[in-house]
Amino acid sequence: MDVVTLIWLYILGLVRWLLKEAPLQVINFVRSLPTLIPELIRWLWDFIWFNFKPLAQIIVIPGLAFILLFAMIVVWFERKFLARAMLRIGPYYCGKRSGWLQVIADFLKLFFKELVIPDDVEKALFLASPILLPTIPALAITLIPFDSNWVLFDAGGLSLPIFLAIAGLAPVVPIFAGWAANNKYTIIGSFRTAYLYVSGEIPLVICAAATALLAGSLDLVDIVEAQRPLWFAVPQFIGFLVFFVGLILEAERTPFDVPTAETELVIGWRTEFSGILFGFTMMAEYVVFLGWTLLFITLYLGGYLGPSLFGVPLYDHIFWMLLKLAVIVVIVVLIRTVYPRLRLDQTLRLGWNYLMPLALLNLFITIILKWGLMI
Amino acid sequence: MAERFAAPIYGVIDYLLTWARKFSIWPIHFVTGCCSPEFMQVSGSRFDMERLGVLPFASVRQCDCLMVVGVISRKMGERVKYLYEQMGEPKFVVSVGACPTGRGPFYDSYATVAIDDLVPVDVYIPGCPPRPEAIIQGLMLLQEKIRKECGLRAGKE
Amino acid sequence: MQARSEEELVEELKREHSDLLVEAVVHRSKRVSIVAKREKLLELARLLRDKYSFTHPVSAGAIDYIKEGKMQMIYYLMNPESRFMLMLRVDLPRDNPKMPSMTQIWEAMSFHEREAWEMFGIDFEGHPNLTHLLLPPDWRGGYPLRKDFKGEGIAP
Amino acid sequence: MTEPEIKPEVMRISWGPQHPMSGQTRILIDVDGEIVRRIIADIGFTHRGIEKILENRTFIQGIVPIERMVMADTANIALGYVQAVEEALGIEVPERAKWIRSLICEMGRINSHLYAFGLQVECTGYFPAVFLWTTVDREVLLDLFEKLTGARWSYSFFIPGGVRADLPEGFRDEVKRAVKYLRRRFQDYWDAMVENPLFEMRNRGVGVLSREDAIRLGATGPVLRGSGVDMDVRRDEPYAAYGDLDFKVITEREGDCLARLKVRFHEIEQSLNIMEQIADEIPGGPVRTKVSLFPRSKPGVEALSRVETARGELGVHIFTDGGMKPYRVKINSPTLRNMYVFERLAELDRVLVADLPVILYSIDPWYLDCDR
Repeated sequence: MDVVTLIWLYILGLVRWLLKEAPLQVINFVRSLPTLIPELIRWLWDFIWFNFKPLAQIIVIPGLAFILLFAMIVVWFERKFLARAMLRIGPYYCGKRSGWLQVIADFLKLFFKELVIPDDVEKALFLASPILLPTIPALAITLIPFDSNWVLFDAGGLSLPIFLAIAGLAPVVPIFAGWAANNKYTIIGSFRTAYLYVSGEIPLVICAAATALLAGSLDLVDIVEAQRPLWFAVPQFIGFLVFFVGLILEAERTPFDVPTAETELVIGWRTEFSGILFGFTMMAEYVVFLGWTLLFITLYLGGYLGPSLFGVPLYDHIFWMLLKLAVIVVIVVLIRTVYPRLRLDQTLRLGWNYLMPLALLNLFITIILKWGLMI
Repeated sequence: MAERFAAPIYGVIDYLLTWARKFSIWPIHFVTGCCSPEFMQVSGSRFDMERLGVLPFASVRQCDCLMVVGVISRKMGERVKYLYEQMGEPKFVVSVGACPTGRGPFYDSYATVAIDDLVPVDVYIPGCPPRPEAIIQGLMLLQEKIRKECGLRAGKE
Repeated sequence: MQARSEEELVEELKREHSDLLVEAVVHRSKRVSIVAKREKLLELARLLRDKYSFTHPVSAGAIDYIKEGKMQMIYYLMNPESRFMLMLRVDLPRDNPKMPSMTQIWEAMSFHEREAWEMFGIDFEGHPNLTHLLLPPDWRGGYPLRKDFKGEGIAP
Repeated sequence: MTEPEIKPEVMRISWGPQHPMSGQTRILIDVDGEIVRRIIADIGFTHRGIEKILENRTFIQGIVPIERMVMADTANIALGYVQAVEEALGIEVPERAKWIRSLICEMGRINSHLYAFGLQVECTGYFPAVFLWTTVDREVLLDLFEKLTGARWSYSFFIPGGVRADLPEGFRDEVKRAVKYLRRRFQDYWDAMVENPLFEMRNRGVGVLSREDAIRLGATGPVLRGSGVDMDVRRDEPYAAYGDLDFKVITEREGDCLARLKVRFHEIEQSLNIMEQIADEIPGGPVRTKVSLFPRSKPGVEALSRVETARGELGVHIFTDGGMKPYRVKINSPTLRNMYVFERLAELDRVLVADLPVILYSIDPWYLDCDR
């Protein structure tokens, strides 16, 4: 057969299908539409939600946007607040007479500034450590429950120890950074960081263990849920105080900002970083602070739980978490205006002589309390 | 052709860049001479240079403004030069007071140098010591200079 | 012990230690000036510190008398009880100014002697660390406070 | 200065001249861990050769360069020079001028002490509040200076033969108002500093200088009085109007940084009292005697004037040769003496790296005064 005949046959078959089969198909499709559309919408919604929720968690909360915004707002607030304590105005002309764009201006300027990399530095470490610095505490923040089903990283019921493990890794980076910069001030600063973390972190871990013991779980969501009748700040008051001091110590905030003491060690292990690398180290300070504060809220102040009135809980929401965060930030900044910096030996003495025994005492009290509850 | 399309983009970047640099001048904690108390008054309450985003900073690496406050002796002159070389671009120099500008009351001393022999200067502030208003004015002149001259395309037109 | 007054000190020094001094006068109240013999300087200084308890060193400086061809090193000393200023002076030849360092007696004269060394070229024997104090370490311009200093610093 | 050799077990750190807390000097410290084994002060970064410059100025021109020695305390420094010139040239000063001199000197002392403890507080990292409060309160004094003399800091107000101008209308009331305001503020400072437990922890028992060492090492001013030595030129050898004024010499026995701070605090109280007394009791009369603009000296005269500045005893020793210019001016600067004490402190007491700025600013160094 030649090609023309074949084409004709094909066209004839098509016409016959169109006349006999197609109407039926169309009618069937139209008949099934009312059931199909909701199905489709639901499927689309599931698709979006399934992908969107982690995406939102990564980007919005507790992700990048949250951390950056937190650092920005805290820096701005701190500068304004300190200026008020000094009877000054603080940043003013940058951004409509309030200075709220000041941090952005600083960041942009640092971003476009020349990166001075001295000759004697260990280049790879020198460049890597400022980037690692905010990353590690940011990883730890992913474990914090912002709502009962708003946890970015589900650690399978072990989120507290994993948080402590990741956050405990953070101090290693300043040590490397200080060593890599090959400067006497940075090396003293990084050694001070090491001392400080060791003396501060152990009481923190013991306090955290006590709360886990009280809640009967190592999962942060369970710990929060266990606080539904009463925030752990009340039964573990000693632990609450110890953790608060330790939190300031870990975040290197003012009474304990020994490693970056400006009047002694230029700015400690940050001395040699220039341009955006310095911007990262500056951000890291606030990320560490954010991480420990969030853990503090989760462990002692009921996390995302609203205050419950006579056993009737108010609406649980991320909002409560942010509110508690704001209160603690204000308190910590206030402490900065009121107290001078302690010396290294005094800080270590505080860590080992006071925080450590108090944390242990707290643990024993918790054990007794738990034992009493079980009986 | 490419120039025509690129021009607005450059304009935006230029604007952002100069704006950021203008409002974020970080001078070093470095005093060479005796105008330092007046400089301290400027950072104090009545004059408050932080309003302009001027934040004295500790280490050379992060700073972008060398405020030469007061007389420069020969021994200090080397340090001024050294510090200027350590700073990252863009960097500015402000000469505060009569002494760095023209050796001031110590014009015939064997031990002083003028700043022009050491580093390029952006703004000179005269006075012995300059009044705080003068220092603020000098900083504002520096901002103006940054706005005009420190963009991406500065010097290319 | 009642601290000696200015006149008592001068009288006593003249009476008992006249071999150590060239001259001892009271300029006005609270100002006593002693010119010591150069070779007996250490002995006199030790005496002043131990016996007359001039334990509080104040300062030291030199002066260049170019016409007389001499230099004078002046040590300003004080007694914490009597509280008048004692100026212990030594005349030095201008072409070879050399004298024992007083840091053996008053440790705190170290800075002042270093200053005199770099400003006048006076050589202090026995000074532990005779290096530049105020001038840059690579200073080659001569001795600035000598009267024949011909660098900058001479009014036009 | 050439650097002395380093022992193998220590690390040598160079502080300054670019360092947030070093000021205009360089300090080499040998640290063993956190412990400072040795301090070497490398001063001279602000050396301007004032002594040489003064030889090339007439007696009255010399006021300008010498005032630049201590900017915060120009009155006392200028007074030292002017008194020496007066003694050398035999110029009498009217009584009222002396009282005005004392008034301005006391105001300068408060100004300078404010500076001193502002910095000492900043060293402890207590930057925010107190350090910038001092700038606020200094403005009160600066306004008074400006009203009286026309300049905020370096006012060249004292001239041989008196002062340049009489007190303006209503100045005495303003002084009293300022005294009242400052009294109230100093109570705040006391609460914020000495009563603050953390601040006390940083300062008590730090940089202890015993009485014997203070005398032996030639300390002066609040450092000496902080160690319990009762020496003050204002009382021992009254100049200006101090003979007629009623004030106490403050001493503390401890000899640590807190004691020096307390000495400054109480001295400010005394200064405020003196200011009040002067505002109440100042006698009338002329404020200057007529002195030629280019006074000529007698040959071979020497005059040593001693003045208690905020940092300690300043001596200006003028030698004349009969010309219109001094033959030689020897300045015994207080900070140079205290810097030597600072250098030795690492051997006398255990000093940690963190204590170093506190100790340095507790002796209240003014390097321009030290280097001249």
